[in-house]
This record gives sequence, C-alpha cells and structure tokens, in this order.
Amino acid sequence: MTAFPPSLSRRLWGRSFDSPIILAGGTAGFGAELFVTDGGCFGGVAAVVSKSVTLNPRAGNEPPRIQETEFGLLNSIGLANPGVYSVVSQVLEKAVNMPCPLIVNVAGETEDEFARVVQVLEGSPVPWAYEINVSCPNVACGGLPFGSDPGSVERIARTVAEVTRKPFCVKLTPNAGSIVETAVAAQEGGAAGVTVCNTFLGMKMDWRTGTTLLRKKVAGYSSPALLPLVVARVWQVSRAVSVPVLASGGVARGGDVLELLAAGAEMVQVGSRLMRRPRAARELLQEARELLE
Amino acid sequence: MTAFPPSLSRRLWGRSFDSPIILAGGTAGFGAELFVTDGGCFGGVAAVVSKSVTLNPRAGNEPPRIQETEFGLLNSIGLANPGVYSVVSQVLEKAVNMPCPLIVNVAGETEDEFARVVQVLEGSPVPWAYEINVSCPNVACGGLPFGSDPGSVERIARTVAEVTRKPFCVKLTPNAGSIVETAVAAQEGGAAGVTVCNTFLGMKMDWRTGTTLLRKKVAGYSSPALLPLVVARVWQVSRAVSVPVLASGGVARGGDVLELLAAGAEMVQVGSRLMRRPRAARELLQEARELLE
Amino acid sequence: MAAPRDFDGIVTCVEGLCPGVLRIAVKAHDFAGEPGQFVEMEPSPDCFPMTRRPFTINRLLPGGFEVVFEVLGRGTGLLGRLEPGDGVRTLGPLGRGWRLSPGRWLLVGGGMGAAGFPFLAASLSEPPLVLLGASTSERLLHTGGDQRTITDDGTSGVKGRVTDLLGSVDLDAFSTVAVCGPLRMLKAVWTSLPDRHRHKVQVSTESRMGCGWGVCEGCSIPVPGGGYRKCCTDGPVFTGEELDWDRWSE
Amino acid sequence: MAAPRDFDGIVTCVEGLCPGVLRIAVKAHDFAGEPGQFVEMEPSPDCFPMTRRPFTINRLLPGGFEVVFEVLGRGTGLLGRLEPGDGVRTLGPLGRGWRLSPGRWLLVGGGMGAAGFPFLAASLSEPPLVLLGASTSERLLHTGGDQRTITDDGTSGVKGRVTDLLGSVDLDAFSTVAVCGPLRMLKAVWTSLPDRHRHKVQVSTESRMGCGWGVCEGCSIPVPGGGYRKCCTDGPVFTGEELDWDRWSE
Ligand SMILES: Cc1cc2nc3c(=O)[nH]c(=O)nc-3n(C[C@H](O)[C@H](O)[C@H](O)COP(=O)(O)OP(=O)(O)OC[C@H]3O[C@@H](n4cnc5c(N)ncnc54)[C@H](O)[C@@H]3O)c2cc1C
Ligand SMILES: Cc1cc2nc3c(=O)[nH]c(=O)nc-3n(C[C@H](O)[C@H](O)[C@H](O)COP(=O)(O)OP(=O)(O)OC[C@H]3O[C@@H](n4cnc5c(N)ncnc54)[C@H](O)[C@@H]3O)c2cc1C
Ligand SMILES: Cc1cc2nc3c(=O)[nH]c(=O)nc-3n(C[C@H](O)[C@H](O)[C@H](O)COP(=O)(O)O)c2cc1C
Ligand SMILES: Cc1cc2nc3c(=O)[nH]c(=O)nc-3n(C[C@H](O)[C@H](O)[C@H](O)COP(=O)(O)O)c2cc1C
Ligand code: FES
Ligand code: FES
Repeated sequence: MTAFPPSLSRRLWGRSFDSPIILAGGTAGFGAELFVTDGGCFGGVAAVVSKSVTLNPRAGNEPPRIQETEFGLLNSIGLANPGVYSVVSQVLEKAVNMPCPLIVNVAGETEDEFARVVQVLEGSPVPWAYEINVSCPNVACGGLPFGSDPGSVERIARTVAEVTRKPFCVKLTPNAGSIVETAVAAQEGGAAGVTVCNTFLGMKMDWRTGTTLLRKKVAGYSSPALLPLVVARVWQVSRAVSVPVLASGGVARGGDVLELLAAGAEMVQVGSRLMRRPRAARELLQEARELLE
Repeated sequence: MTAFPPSLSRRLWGRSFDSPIILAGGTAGFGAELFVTDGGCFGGVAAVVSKSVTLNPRAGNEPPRIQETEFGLLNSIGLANPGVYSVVSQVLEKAVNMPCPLIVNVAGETEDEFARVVQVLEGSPVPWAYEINVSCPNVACGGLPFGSDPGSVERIARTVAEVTRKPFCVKLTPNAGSIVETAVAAQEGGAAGVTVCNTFLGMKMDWRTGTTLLRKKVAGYSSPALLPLVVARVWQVSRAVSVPVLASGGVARGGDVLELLAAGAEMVQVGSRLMRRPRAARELLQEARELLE
Repeated sequence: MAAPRDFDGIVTCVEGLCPGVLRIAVKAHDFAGEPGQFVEMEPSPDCFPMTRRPFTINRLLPGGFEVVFEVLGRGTGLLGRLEPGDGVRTLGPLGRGWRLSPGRWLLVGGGMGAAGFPFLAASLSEPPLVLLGASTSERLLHTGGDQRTITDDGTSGVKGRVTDLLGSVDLDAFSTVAVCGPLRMLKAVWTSLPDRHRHKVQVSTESRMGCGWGVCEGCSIPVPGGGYRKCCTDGPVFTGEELDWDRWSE
Repeated sequence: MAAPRDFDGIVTCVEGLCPGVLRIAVKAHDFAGEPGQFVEMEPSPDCFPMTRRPFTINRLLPGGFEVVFEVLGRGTGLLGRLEPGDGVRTLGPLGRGWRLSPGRWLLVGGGMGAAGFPFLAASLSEPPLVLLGASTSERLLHTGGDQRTITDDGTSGVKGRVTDLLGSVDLDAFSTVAVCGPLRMLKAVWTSLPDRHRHKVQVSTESRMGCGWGVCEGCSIPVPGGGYRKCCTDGPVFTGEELDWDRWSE
C-alpha cells in the first residue's frame, strides 16, 4: 500500500533504490550517452531504459523528427536503432560502467519479434531487465498498436516470459484499447511490471497548406500538461494489478514525481524533461526531497 | 475535400453556416442560459449543443465538481440534468428564441436508454439534431464507456436511427477503444456525423494525503494543450468516415479552429473556452477571419 | 438587475489592506450591480489559468467597482500583481444578491466573507449592526457604522469566534440576518441560531466555479430534497432555509 | 574537447546588430569550446517551450561566450528579451566542430550561417578568405579579415548569391572549404564545386533538435547508405562526403 506522503526509497524487482526516477526509453540513448558531462548524468537515476531495440536495424523516420507545439512536443523518431545484433555486440558494452542498471526496451513489428529480440539480448549480461514496448503498430493488424488488444499483449508477454528469467515490464499505450485491461493482460502473461504509459498520438497541421512538418503526420505527443492523464491511468492500473507500475509521462517538477507515486506508481520515468535537462533526475529528486521536508 | 486555407462557411445536415463554431455539450446549458448578456452570446455561433439529457433526472456528482490544474481543467459534473421529461415539458421551450439551432446531447446508462431519450425528445419541435454521448460509462459492462466498443456504438446508433428522422451525431470518447473503429461503427449504425472527441480521463491527487479534491477521483480533463491530440483524432477519423466530423477539444484561439478544419472537421466545437468567455464564438471567429485575411 | 457584460476593465487603484489582502479598483464604464453580486476576473490573458476567479463587489464606484481579496493561490497571485493602468478582463455583475427586505439587518461576517458588506450596508434603508470576525485584527474588513469585532487572537475586540458575539445580540431587533464567511463559520452561525430566527437568514455562499454565468453546472450548492442549485446564478445569496446544511461541505 | 556543462549563464551584453538580429554575451565560468561547436539555451525557465534552442558559438570571451542569432519564432523571441544581468540556462559546448586542418581555408557563409565564422577564423593558422552572402547589406555577419560580400539586393558587394562569388575564387589555393548557411545555399555550393575539390568541403549542418546532446535521435542528417547521423553529436560539422546530399531536405 502507498503511504502518504510517499517515500522516495523504492524497491523494484528485488533491488532497492534511493530514488524513484528512471530515465525513459528513447530519451536516454543506450545509457552510454549519459557520460556526456563530466562524471555523467547519473545523479538521482535509479535505472536507465534504453531506446527501443528491434530485430533488424532501423534507420528511423525521415527528418524532421521533432516539432514543438505551443504546449507540448511531437516526436516521430521511428524507432531508429542499430538492431539487436549490433546492440548486443557493440552497443551494450558501452553501458557497463553506468552506476545504475540498464533496462533494455524492446519493440517489434510482429507478436513474435519481441521474444526473438529478447532471446538475442539474453546473450548479453548487461541488461538488468526488459521493457516491452507494445505501443508500436502491429503491422499485421492494420497498424493499431499491439497494446490496443489485451489478447495480443498477453501473448507477447507469455512468449517473452518463456525466453528470459529476467524481470520485464510491458509499456502500455494510452491511444487505443483499455489500459486497465491491457495491464491485467500483461500481468497474466507473466510481466513483472507495467509502464503507464507512453506518448499520446498527436498532430500539428499547418492550416494554410494542410501539410504537417513531420512526414508521418501523426506523431507521439508529450507535455507536462498531460500529467493528469497519466496520474489517472497510473491510479486505475495500480488498483487492478499487483505488479509494480512504472509511471511515464508528464513529469517536469519534483511535485509531479510525488503525485505519480501517490497515485500508485512504484517508479517514475522521465523522458522529455531529460532531453531538456541532462541532470533532470537529480533536479527532480532534489525538488521532491525539498517538498517532503 | 478540404481546401486550404479552409473556408469558414460550412454546411451541416442541409444547413449552411457562416461560422464553423458550435458550442459544446455541457458548457452552454440548454441554450437559454446564453441570453445572459444583453442580446445574448450568439455571435459567431452556428449551433448550440445542450448538456447531456438522460431518461431520469440526475442531481449530478457531489461537489466540488471543478478543479483547475496547472495546465488544464478537471470536471466531474456527473451529467446533472432534470431528465428528458422535464427537458421536453419545461426546458426546451426557453431555447426557441435562440437565433441558431439546438442540438440536444443525449446520454444513457444502458444501450437502450439513448433511443428512449430520443423518442421522448421527438415530442418537441425544438431540437434540430441530436448528439449521442457514448463517453458515459456502460454500467452493465464494468464501467468502460459504451464508446470503447464499436459493437455497442453501432447498436446504439441503430436504435437511435430507428426512432428519429432528425440527423444525429455520435460523440466519441478518446479514453478507450479505437476512435477510428468506433467512428466507422457510428456511421454504419446510421449516424449523420461524429463528434471527435470529449474530455480525456484525468486526475489530480494531493500527494501529501493521497486524496483528490473531486470525489469521483477520475474526472474529465480539458486543456488547450490537448489540441494536438484532437487534431490527430479528427484527421484519422475524417479519412475513415464520409459523414461530417465535429471537432471537440482544445480550442482556445482562432488558429485552433482553422487547424481543426484543415485536419478534416466540418464544424468545430468550443467548450472550456466558452465557460471562460461567454462570447468565445464571436472572438474565435473574428480571430480566424483576421488570420485568413 | 443589470445584464452582465464581459469587458476590459482598467485598474485605477491597488491598495494593500494588510499583508496578502488587496483592494483593487476597476474602471468600467456604466458598471451597475447589486449588493451580493459578484464579478469574474481573468487572472491572465494567457491560456492558463483556464477559468476566471469570482469576487464579491466590495463597493460600487462612479463608473466602476472595487473588490477586496486575499492572495491565496495562482489566480489571486496573478491578480495581486495588477498595477494601475493594467487591463483586467471582467465579467459581471453576476448572480443574485441579497434580498433587500426592510427592517434592521444584522450582518455577520468572517474573514474575507465581509468583503461584500460595505456595498450591502450602503444599500440598506437602516444602518445595520455588523458582527465581524477574523484571525487577527489587521485582517478585519471594516464595514463602518455600528460594528463589533472579535478575533481569534484577541488583537481586536474580544478573543473568540464571531458566533460568540451572536449570543449578546437581541435577535428580535433584526428583520434579517445576513451571513458570509468560511463554511465552518456559516454552519456555526446557523446551528447557534434559535429555530424561530432561521427564516430571517440569508447566506452568501461560495463554490468552485467553472463559468460563473450558469452554463456548466460546476458550482452546485446542495438544497433539500437531494438536489443542487447553482451558486453562480441561483445564488450566491440563498436564504438559510433554501440550503441543505447537512449535505453542504467544502 | 571540453565536456559540456549545464549551467546558469549570466547575460552581460545584448547588442542589436540589425533589426531582428542580436548578439548576446554570456558570462560562464571556465567556459571552453571549439569552433563549430554550439550551445543549447533555454528560452524560458517555465515548462514551455519544452526544448532549448541551439546556437553556434560566435566567439569565445574570457570566461564566457557570445552567440549571434535571428529572432524568428517563440524561442528566439523569448531569448531576444534577455537583458544584461538575466540568467540563461545553457548547455554546452556541444557537438563536433570544424576539423582544423592546416593550409588556407575558404569560408563560405550565408545569412546567420556566418555566425560561427569569427571563432573559426580566429582559430585557423592562416587568415582565411571569407565569402559572405545575405539578403541585404545590414544582415551580413562580418568575420573580419579578407572578406568578399554579395547581397540579394546589391546593397553590399555585388548583387547575387554567394555561389556567384565562388566562381571567381581559385579553389586550388585552399586546403579546406568550410560552408555554413541555409540548406539551399549549402546544396548550391556543393553542386557548383568541381568533383576534385569536394573532398575539401566541411559543412556545418542544422537540424531540429530534441536534446542537443545525443540521447533522442531527433536531429538526423542523412548519410550515404540510407542511414542517418546525429547533427548534435556526430556533427554539426560533417565533411561534404559524409552527407547524402540527395536525401537531405528541410
Ligand atoms: C461568489 C464568490 C465570491 C467571492 N468573493 C471573494 C471576495 O470578495 N474576496 C476574496 O478574497 N475571495 C472571494 N471568493 C473566493 C475567491 O474566489 C477564491 O479565493 C479565489 O478564486 C482563489 O483563487 P486562487 O487561484 O488564488 O486559488 P487556488 O486555490 O489556486 O484556486 C484554485 C481553484 O479553486 C478555486 N477556489 C479556491 N478557493 C475558492 C473559494 N473559496 N471559493 C471559490 N472558489 C475557490 C479557484 O477559483 C480556482 O478555480 C469568492 C468566491 C465566490 C464563489
Ligand atoms: C547546431 C545549430 C546551430 C545554430 N546556430 C545558429 C546561430 O548561431 N544563429 C542563429 O540565428 N540560428 C542558429 N541556428 C538556428 C536556430 O537554432 C533556430 O533559428 C532557432 O532554434 C529557432 O527557434 P524559434 O523558437 O525562434 O523558432 P520556431 O520556428 O518557433 O521554432 C520551432 C522549433 O523549430 C526549431 N527550429 C526552427 N528553425 C530551426 C533551424 N533553422 N535549425 C534548427 N532548429 C530550428 C526550433 O529549435 C524549435 O524547436 C542553429 C541551429 C543549429 C541546429
Ligand atoms: C524523442 C522521444 C523518443 C522516444 N522514443 C521512445 C522509444 O524508442 N521507445 C519507447 O518505448 N518510448 C519512447 N518515447 C516515449 C518516452 O519514453 C515516454 O514514455 C514519453 O515521452 C512520455 O514521458 P515524458 O512526458 O516524460 O516525455 C520517446 C519519447 C520521446 C519524446
Ligand atoms: C464543465 C464541463 C461539462 C461538460 N459536460 C458535458 C456533457 O454533459 N456532455 C458531453 O457530451 N460533454 C460534456 N463536456 C465535454 C465538452 O463538451 C467538450 O467535448 C470537452 O470539454 C472538450 O472540449 P473543450 O476543450 O473545448 O472544452 C463537458 C465539459 C466540461 C468542461
Ligand atoms: S459556475 Fe458554471 S454554472 Fe455556476
Ligand atoms: S537532438 Fe537529440 S540526439 Fe541530437
């Protein structure tokens, strides 16, 4: 049960952490990028989630890939990544010196692909856990995300559970289906946690021309203004599942972290804010500590 | 096909309008409330949508019902309304002097209730059209909204189409299911339009105590920061259906109206902004006209 | 009753009454209003905050009005930064004010609840007796005239709550008891009044508002029978008997 | 290369170079950097805008740096309101700058693209020849030294595009051709250069950035083979041959 005010000391999958903050997938590279500043940007970081890894290399979407709107950010990266084989042979080793564990985020175009990617990742000792990103479109099913269908989510979780003994969480989508049902399905399938949630589908159109700056038109939208949407979903999901909930979305201030913990999250991810602030985790943790004093 | 920049002259269900702006359900009372200022607040208003009407009177949720967040507004009104019989016998007549048509918004707790409410409303000459609000929870199905299930949406539309020859649109929910599938289902069922969309589920929690100000905890969230979410959904839906799309959500400026029209909306509703600005329609239309000059 | 207008008022004067409490005068051509009515002011022309903030009319001015308010959160914080010459989008006058019946009135106010009393007192045919309570003397909003004060800390008048003053008043001398203040005070006053005086009570209520002009049903105040009335258009002033005191909470 | 830091710089000087173009000097203890590197500045400490804005280092100062930028949209609009004494959250130095090879350099710059040339010119072993283009004379960002200008309207130097100046230059005299400016200009320069000189080309690229420090993959620049490199950490300076000019668009 959550205590109020929530404690900043957390436990996830058998490990204890002094901070609830996890760096979100796609906004922290593969972890090695965080060494950019002297000493690295690991203050306040409980764990890092890598960008999404797929079976084959993906160049990603044609640029531009980023567009700011008045009150938010659209991204259309297109899961750019070197593919799981390169990741295992060349990329992961660069993260071994991180002072915190790495969670590798996994995406796929078919239900089977997720477990195949995890199977290859099992060849590396670096990943502590996996995050299964079912927000990506199920190409075989008209492009709706896997995460819109509880059956699909449960099957994916089950196949992943068969190939690894490491913990994994399923990162759910807010864009289709019932997030409570898909969370339950993920747990049924063997997930050790759920991430709630991901970017929301968004679009900005130039009304003068009917064109969009981002070529895929519809993109992923993130914004501190979405925090109440994430709080609601975290609260709903955390009462429906017994596995830990990792919140993701809308965090810009220390109080946001505390609110998501109060709503039932075990850990809180920070994405867009990290892009702006390499030391976002340290800053957020500091702000949260001051609020608790 | 949409022309760019979009025209502000629109057609809906056989009528022509000089303005695309419709006042959204639940933020314009039953229309008579708009006479509040001298001459009324009808400038720039193409049509008014009433608050949701149910079969039986509903007192609505226990107050408080409104909470502002840093970047948005939570509401938990609970479909307060005097019930369709009082609406027909006492309320609608007060709207007859409006210089624009009234669309009556209809809600229900069971699939059958919608058509029953419409049947009673057919006794009044006042409604020009109906808006069927399938965002409300389907009590028989664990509280997920009717609008999360295309089958349910199609059945509701079909039963409504059986009891009226007036045009009606279905107001879809962004909170569950696939909004494109439910839009198609509404059209299949006989809807003459779809409203995209409604408030998003949101919540604000006091992390110090774990309590929420609004007693129902989860509430409806509206914000200008949600505009990109609505633009994306309007764009997706308008390419999937042939009936007109009425956009609802996030409008605060004239440019927002134009963007939603460019994305494929035939008409644009304004809700929260109207609450703040009784003459929002006139102001938005004016701003849009200036942008087009 | 004057129909409300949505206008750009011009701030003509800002006066600090005590730390955190301000009086702001706004110039507004042809502004009319009745005691107990209120205005909805926009804290900022930006998108956020999304709603206005409601304030009782403190006084009418020739061609304008004054409000007195406490800086509490974001909205009043922004309004508190207004300076003479600034514009402030205002909607008003709104709501239904005091039912101005003849006879002598007893006004009972707590904290900012007394903000509307100067306008009310000036509109009565006889000078009222005013009972004022506040946490401390500097936070008493003086109405003028025949006025008795009480403070939580005893810095003005006796030490205690405004209900303590009620006991010493001969209620039979008053035709109306007008109450305004925090809900806890309203309830204390209502409870302490003998049944036979309750029909005289008028209460100025407060509620979190969405619109302030009757369209959103956000500002409900419970009434007997399980239903609600709108604070913004049915009120903010109700008779004590119109309210369901048991169901009424913050 | 100095590791980037995220610091609160203090604006020491703001100078309008021409309408809409500003030079801002920022005090930043121990700031180091190399020519072609950039900084990411926060337009506002508020939540919005959500991302910073990237600017080339125009000059290093003792204990600080200068940027020169054009006010275009919301971000530069906010930055353009900075005044001496204001703080500005800055991340830098970022990216990989010019590969400082020996020999004489030819610098070709268009519009704000020349903003980084003063720092580059000062870092070269020999004074470069600078070809500058702009829409009109007042918008030429002078680098100093041996400089030829051209403007769209003929108000400075000849009337025409910077590529028109290239024809009159003996490319064999230069070891490196450094190009920076709008994409259309970059492409025109690249296309107009004879094949045998293309290996000398270095290009300072621009891309819409999410982070500016390599984590988001938002700033892709196309490279041969169908892939992309990151403008922010692999660049912003690339050799001409590292780029896929055909796939490169705004
Ligand atoms: C009819 C009416 C008349 C009022 N007259 C006065 C007055 O003359 N002087 C004065 O100081 N105050 C008055 N109030 C209370 C005043 O409106 C609130 O203190 C103010 O809205 C707080 O805004 P905030 O953004 O600073 O506070 P926050 O707490 O940040 O506000 C958050 C939200 O809660 C609402 N809210 C908070 N407290 C109240 C409250 N007590 N009543 C209604 N809504 C509230 C705000 O409007 C806003 O939507 C009146 C309220 C009503 C309903
Ligand atoms: C490495 C690098 C160095 C730069 N150096 C300079 C410089 O020294 N002087 C200068 O005037 N400009 C420079 N620019 C361009 C400058 O960053 C943009 O003009 C600025 O970000 C526009 O911001 P805005 O909010 O005013 O414009 P808006 O158009 O409102 O910005 C919207 C979004 O688009 C982005 N954007 C818009 N134009 C560009 C662009 N040309 N390049 C990248 N992102 C853009 C913004 O960063 C923002 O995310 C540089 C860009 C890059 C990538
Ligand atoms: C630029 C960018 C790239 C992202 N890439 C991924 C990704 O590869 N995989 C993934 O699961 N989520 C990805 N996300 C989603 C984030 O991990 C996060 O869930 C989302 O942005 C909401 O959190 P925020 O509000 O903290 O940004 C990305 C987000 C952004 C902004
Ligand atoms: C206070 C309030 C009450 C509402 N009541 C209803 C309602 O009764 N029926 C309905 O279909 N939508 C209702 N809505 C949703 C609005 O009609 C609208 O779809 C939504 O607020 C998004 O639009 P906006 O961003 O313009 O506010 C309500 C919204 C608000 C803010
Ligand atoms: S505040 Fe909207 S009806 Fe009263
Ligand atoms: S801007 Fe984020 S990786 Fe370059």
